[in-house]
Amino acid sequence: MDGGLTEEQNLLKDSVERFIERDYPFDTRRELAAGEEGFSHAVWARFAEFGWLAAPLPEAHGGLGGSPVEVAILMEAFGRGLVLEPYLSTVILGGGLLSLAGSDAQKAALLPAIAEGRLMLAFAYAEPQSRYNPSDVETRAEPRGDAYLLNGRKSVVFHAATADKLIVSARTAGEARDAAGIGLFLVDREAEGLTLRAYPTVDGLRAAELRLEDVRVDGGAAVGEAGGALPIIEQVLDRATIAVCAEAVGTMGVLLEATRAYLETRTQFGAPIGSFQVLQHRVVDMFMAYELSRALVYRAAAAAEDAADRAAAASAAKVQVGKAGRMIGQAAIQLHGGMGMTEEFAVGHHFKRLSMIGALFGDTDHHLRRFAALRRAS
Amino acid sequence: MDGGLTEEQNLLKDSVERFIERDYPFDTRRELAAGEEGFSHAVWARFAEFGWLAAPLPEAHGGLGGSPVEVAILMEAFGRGLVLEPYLSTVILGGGLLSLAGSDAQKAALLPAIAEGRLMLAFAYAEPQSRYNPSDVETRAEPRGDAYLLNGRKSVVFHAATADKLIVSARTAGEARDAAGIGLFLVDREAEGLTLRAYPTVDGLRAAELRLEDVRVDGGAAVGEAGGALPIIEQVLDRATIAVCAEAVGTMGVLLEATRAYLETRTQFGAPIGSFQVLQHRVVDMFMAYELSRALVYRAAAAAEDAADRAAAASAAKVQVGKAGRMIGQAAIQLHGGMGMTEEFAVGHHFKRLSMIGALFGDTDHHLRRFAALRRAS
Amino acid sequence: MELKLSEADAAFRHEVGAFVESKLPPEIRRKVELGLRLGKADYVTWQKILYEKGWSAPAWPKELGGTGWSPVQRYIFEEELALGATPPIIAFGLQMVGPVLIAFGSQAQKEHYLPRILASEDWWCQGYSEPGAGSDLAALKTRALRDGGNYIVNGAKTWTTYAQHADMMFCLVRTAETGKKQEGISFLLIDMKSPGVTVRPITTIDGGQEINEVFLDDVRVPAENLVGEEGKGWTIAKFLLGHERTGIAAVGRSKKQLRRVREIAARELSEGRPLIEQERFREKIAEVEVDLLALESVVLRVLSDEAAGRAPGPQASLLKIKGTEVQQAITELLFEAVGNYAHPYVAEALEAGWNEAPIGPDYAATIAPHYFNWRKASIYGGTNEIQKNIIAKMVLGF
Amino acid sequence: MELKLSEADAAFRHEVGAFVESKLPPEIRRKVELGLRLGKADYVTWQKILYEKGWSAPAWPKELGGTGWSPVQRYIFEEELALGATPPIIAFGLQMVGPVLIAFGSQAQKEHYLPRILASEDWWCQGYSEPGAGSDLAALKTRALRDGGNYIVNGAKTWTTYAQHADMMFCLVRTAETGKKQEGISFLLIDMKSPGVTVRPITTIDGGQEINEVFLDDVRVPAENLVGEEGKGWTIAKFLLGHERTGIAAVGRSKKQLRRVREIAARELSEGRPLIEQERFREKIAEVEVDLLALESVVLRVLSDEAAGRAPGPQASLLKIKGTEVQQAITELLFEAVGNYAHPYVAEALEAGWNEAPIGPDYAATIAPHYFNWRKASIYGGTNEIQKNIIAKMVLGF
Repeated sequence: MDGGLTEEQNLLKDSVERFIERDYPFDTRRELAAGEEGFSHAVWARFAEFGWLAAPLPEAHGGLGGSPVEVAILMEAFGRGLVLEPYLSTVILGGGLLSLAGSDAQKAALLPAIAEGRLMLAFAYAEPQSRYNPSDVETRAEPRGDAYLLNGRKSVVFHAATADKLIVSARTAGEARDAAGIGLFLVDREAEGLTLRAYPTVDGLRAAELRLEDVRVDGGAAVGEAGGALPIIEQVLDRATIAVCAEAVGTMGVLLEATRAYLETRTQFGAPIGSFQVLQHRVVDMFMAYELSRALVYRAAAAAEDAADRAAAASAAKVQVGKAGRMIGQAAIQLHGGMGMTEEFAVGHHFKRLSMIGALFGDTDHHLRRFAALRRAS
Repeated sequence: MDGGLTEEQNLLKDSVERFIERDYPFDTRRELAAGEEGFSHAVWARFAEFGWLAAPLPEAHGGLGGSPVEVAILMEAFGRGLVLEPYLSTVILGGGLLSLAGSDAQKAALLPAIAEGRLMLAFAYAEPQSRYNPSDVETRAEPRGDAYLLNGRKSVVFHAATADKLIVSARTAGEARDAAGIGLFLVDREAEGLTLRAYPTVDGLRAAELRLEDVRVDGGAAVGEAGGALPIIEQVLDRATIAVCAEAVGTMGVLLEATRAYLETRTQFGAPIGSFQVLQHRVVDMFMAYELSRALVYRAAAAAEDAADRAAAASAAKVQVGKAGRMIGQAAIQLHGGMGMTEEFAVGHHFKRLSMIGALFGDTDHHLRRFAALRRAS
Repeated sequence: MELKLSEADAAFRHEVGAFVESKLPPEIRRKVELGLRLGKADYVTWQKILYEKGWSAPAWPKELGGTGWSPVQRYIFEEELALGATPPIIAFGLQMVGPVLIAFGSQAQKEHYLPRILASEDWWCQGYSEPGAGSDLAALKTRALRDGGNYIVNGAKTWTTYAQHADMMFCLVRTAETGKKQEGISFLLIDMKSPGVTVRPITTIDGGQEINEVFLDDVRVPAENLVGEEGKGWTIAKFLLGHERTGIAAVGRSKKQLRRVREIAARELSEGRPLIEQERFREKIAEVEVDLLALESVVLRVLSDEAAGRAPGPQASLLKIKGTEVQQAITELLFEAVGNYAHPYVAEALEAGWNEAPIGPDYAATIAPHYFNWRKASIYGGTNEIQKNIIAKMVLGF
Repeated sequence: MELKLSEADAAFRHEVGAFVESKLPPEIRRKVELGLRLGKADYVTWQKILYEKGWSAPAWPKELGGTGWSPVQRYIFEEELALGATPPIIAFGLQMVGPVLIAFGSQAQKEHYLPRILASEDWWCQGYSEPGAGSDLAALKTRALRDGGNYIVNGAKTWTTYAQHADMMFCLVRTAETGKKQEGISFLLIDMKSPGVTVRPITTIDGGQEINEVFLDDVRVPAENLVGEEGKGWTIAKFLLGHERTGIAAVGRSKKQLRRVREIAARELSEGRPLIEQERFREKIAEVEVDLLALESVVLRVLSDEAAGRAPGPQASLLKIKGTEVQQAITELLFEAVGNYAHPYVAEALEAGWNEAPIGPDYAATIAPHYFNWRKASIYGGTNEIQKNIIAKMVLGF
């Protein structure tokens, strides 16, 4: 029931915050976002060096065995810096799936490579019709002897074009939205029959649409038991949800501080606009939403390893962050006046990232419905 | 498409507002509310004298043939005065049902009596399980030759104990929530087998629980075709909904003015509290909600005679007034500080009435659901 | 997301729960469950039961009658009391004047008052607000003039909760007219039986009489009833504002009330089915539950800081604002849940000992009055607007 | 709740609708339907089509090119244009500087500019805001010094919408440094081709370039370009603020956008069924529809007062605030409706003439940028906070 961090966690927090503060300035980030791949391999190498890529991976395979709280600490700082590198896709999603469901051979081969920064992954679970339901899978994996043939489409796969391998969810049995019958398959990005259409996202990241036409993978490419992957997918998406909530907390913190500072310096009608009570109270509302979000997200992270609590914790955090994020983002823009709307200031980019996190892994309504359903079942 | 009032309507508005202002002061109202019957027969006689009881009734039967706009004008003023007299029960509900569905004999016998102030009615449609669905009727009317035997319970029947006659909805066929099979029956308040348990309501009105045990009414007591009453009931409830929305507009207006005035006179921290920008903007929010509500309610009143628009108009008005009423009522109490919470000031009573109108004929969620369903069907 | 407790804390929770279960008189429990009005005896009975057990003032120093529990244990204790439908602890003695005397009182004051407070022998009330000075405390006008061994007190207090039950009042009075307004204020203990004290109950819009005006006309108060020095009243008041900051969020009470919403919504029908099965209503409950989880998370953070000896941040205002917002949102859910049966108002039905059958379901009678009454929560103890001013100034530096 | 129209008005609505249907170029319609970026030619083409019909400035006096329509007809006209997916009228010429010249211009100014405005021969922009003086117009610093037959103008304007397209700018400049700040302001017409005028487009977070900085360095402006007298700029600006107050609510455009929400929600799937069948989403649309109905009701009230010759109340600020709240709520609904396909951003896809297949459904590409971009609506033209200050002062007398 401890709401605070351990000493080690505080050290991690200090180091990642220092890195973001010193080595990940906004202008660099803008240049990276505009570049070919949309992020920096040099930065990625430093993440590996610091052990951040290893943080949540199992100790048996080159990881540090950190908990979701360590991940939250990293993601919060990444949110402050609007980090572009594919930590979520590679470490949290890809690494998470492999850690939970991978065979010993897969773990041994792939997890150390992730930890060392030699392997990037992307997770292709969404489809054009699926919205936020990971069981709404129409992509099919048909057994062909010892191998599988994959056919279907996958949507908005983050960091697919720079991934070495993709993990693709596909049905070995059943119909869309059946809980059973979903499998996970490792697919080489260069695999024959796989077409990527890559594009930037509105918040400066990269994603791609995938088309799979008779993509052949051998039996060793299946991650976990074919047909039984949904619980694994849900568990990893819940962790990822909490992780992006922590990222959102970081970006909310930046918006809160920037807005407070702007109100002190900007004058209008002969006074700093921070002297207007209405604007002060608006910042107070931002502050409260931020504090409540931060406390709940870290609590959710602490609960994320608990099977009984995980789903409700993730959905509660996402509801809170969804509402707080919208309010804080919109207020930050409003209180910055025109300045917040311009491309050259960081505030607008934080607003955009916060908005997109709102839609990621299910929006507020989706998670409110899910939370209510879980509470009803409990 | 005219948003304004006719000259005649303006005259009506002036006269009823003048009456409320001069002859219906808050202290008198408090005494009436605490008295035996909970309102004044003398005031009722004056309503008759002014023609207000005749206003919406058909000209063929002693009425003035006024539209829902005239009713809205009266109800808005009644809202300003927190009028206790049973205008809604007798004229809008009772008179409305008889005007729409009554036989010629019933109309000839009863409508002039309403207009002249000689007859009071109450409408018993809700039941313990029915919430806001008027087709959720379990009370049964069994034919016995030319007569009916009524059995069942009716809930929260406003002004039942002072009504001369009750109009009771009861099933001649079908099951609860079937649209068909509902009839309306005139029942004498003194009828054998009818038990009333009367009580005050939290906003100072009177209501009663009804128990009907083998209450015998003759065939002439049926209002309209037995079994086909639901459309009539819905039509009258929609009119009544718009009428109480107009009443709410009146009471919101009082709260807005009182709060504005209080902020000017009350000083704290050495200044009138109206000098604090946050409180000013709160009153601006009240003002906007009030203006939007008033415009929409009068528009809904103008649309209430149109079969295609009536239901959507009533539900839209109720949603708007439900939300605005809650906001304005709560803000008025908050901005009055402790003063608004005390029994001896009018503000708290307006707040209570506004709150109860929120629950009357269906709350905001109910009408939002209904409006959405109507929009979908259209 | 239940609280994760250590084994020892889980055992402690069980112990408190079992104690409440076995010792709380059923009639009092029923009143609390139904939201009926509690009489003075109901509060005092329960507080004396806690006193017998040694649990009446957990936060006091152990040597003065406290329990020596950790902050987390105190939190568990409060939650179990709330979930067990016990009457709320009347804060004025045990949680307000008690800690003030411990921090600022003379030896004689401590020896005389603290044991009586611990045992709930005196009922205390708080004389802060005045007509014309609600949240603006520094503007208070009640004067205390020194006259030999006494102060002669003249003025009026208002919004004084349960003054009609009170034996004693702790009071802010003006002892000097010069200098900064705040510096002329002193903290005085007044015996409510003193000649010149008149209590006039104020009826509120829910029909209840919890608050009062207290008139003070030439009331003679012995000078030894001054707490601390003359002019230190403001300091003491500020000390109290920062004290027991997590209790103000009332998380346990809100959890209990949310359970009540669920229970009522399971019994109320809508379209022939339990209201709780209606998607929108269920989601509205869920929204408040998420808010409450977030609020509790801040409370746990503060407790954790406290336990670790770290100075907690200035969170009291946040907890007050969000706590009352959650409480008020719950009163709205209850109001919506009962549908038409929000209307009836039988004054006697709100009092204990009324034996007639209820109008509608038994849980309905108190719902609308409670909604009305609880609007006070965002007004008293410094309005939520004032709390936002405090955050703007203290936290954000405006 | 459709508008109830007289037979004549219904026929008029039909006439306008048919005109739009037949005359609006399909390519422009498609761009508007999909929310793609419109080029200068798109706006001008459509405005010239209206000009040919004599409908380019309905609110102008008939003898100067207006239509003589009633306020209700003007409302119907605007609604039909919105529902027909026409490009918005660029207000700066036809609805802003035009009426200003009609009210305050010299005979020569009227004769020269009004026909050109009517025919959309010049594109106008508005030089009000400055770096450091956003909503606080009176603080503006751009100076115009009289030098013989010219003013020499120095300063900078910002947030200048479509300055990059503009032939002319109407501009508030400071002609005197003494006296009340407002009294030193004049209203000047500046040819954008004058030496010393530099336009720098500002890229906004949606990736668009609608707004600009305009630098004015020793720009020589003929003295006959002064509108009214020196020092009357503030009066003219206030005249404009109160002008055409109902258009600001943009009810027709919001109706059109709400239809779009419904269309998209009918095509998007959730759990295998159209999103529009999901109760909560349908109710959220309904909530905005009710808000829009209420807003429209206020607009109709104002129009009715205007038609009856009654002075309308000071409703412009209310219409601005509520109008933008509704517009922004719709951008949120659109954002939510497209789910995962809110993410992709292909800059070229927002421009007309992009021929590749869309990422996801064709309606999705512009949704998130539009949501971001439309946050401006509560900022420009006086922030919504400033509008509330105006209501507090003008209507409530604070």
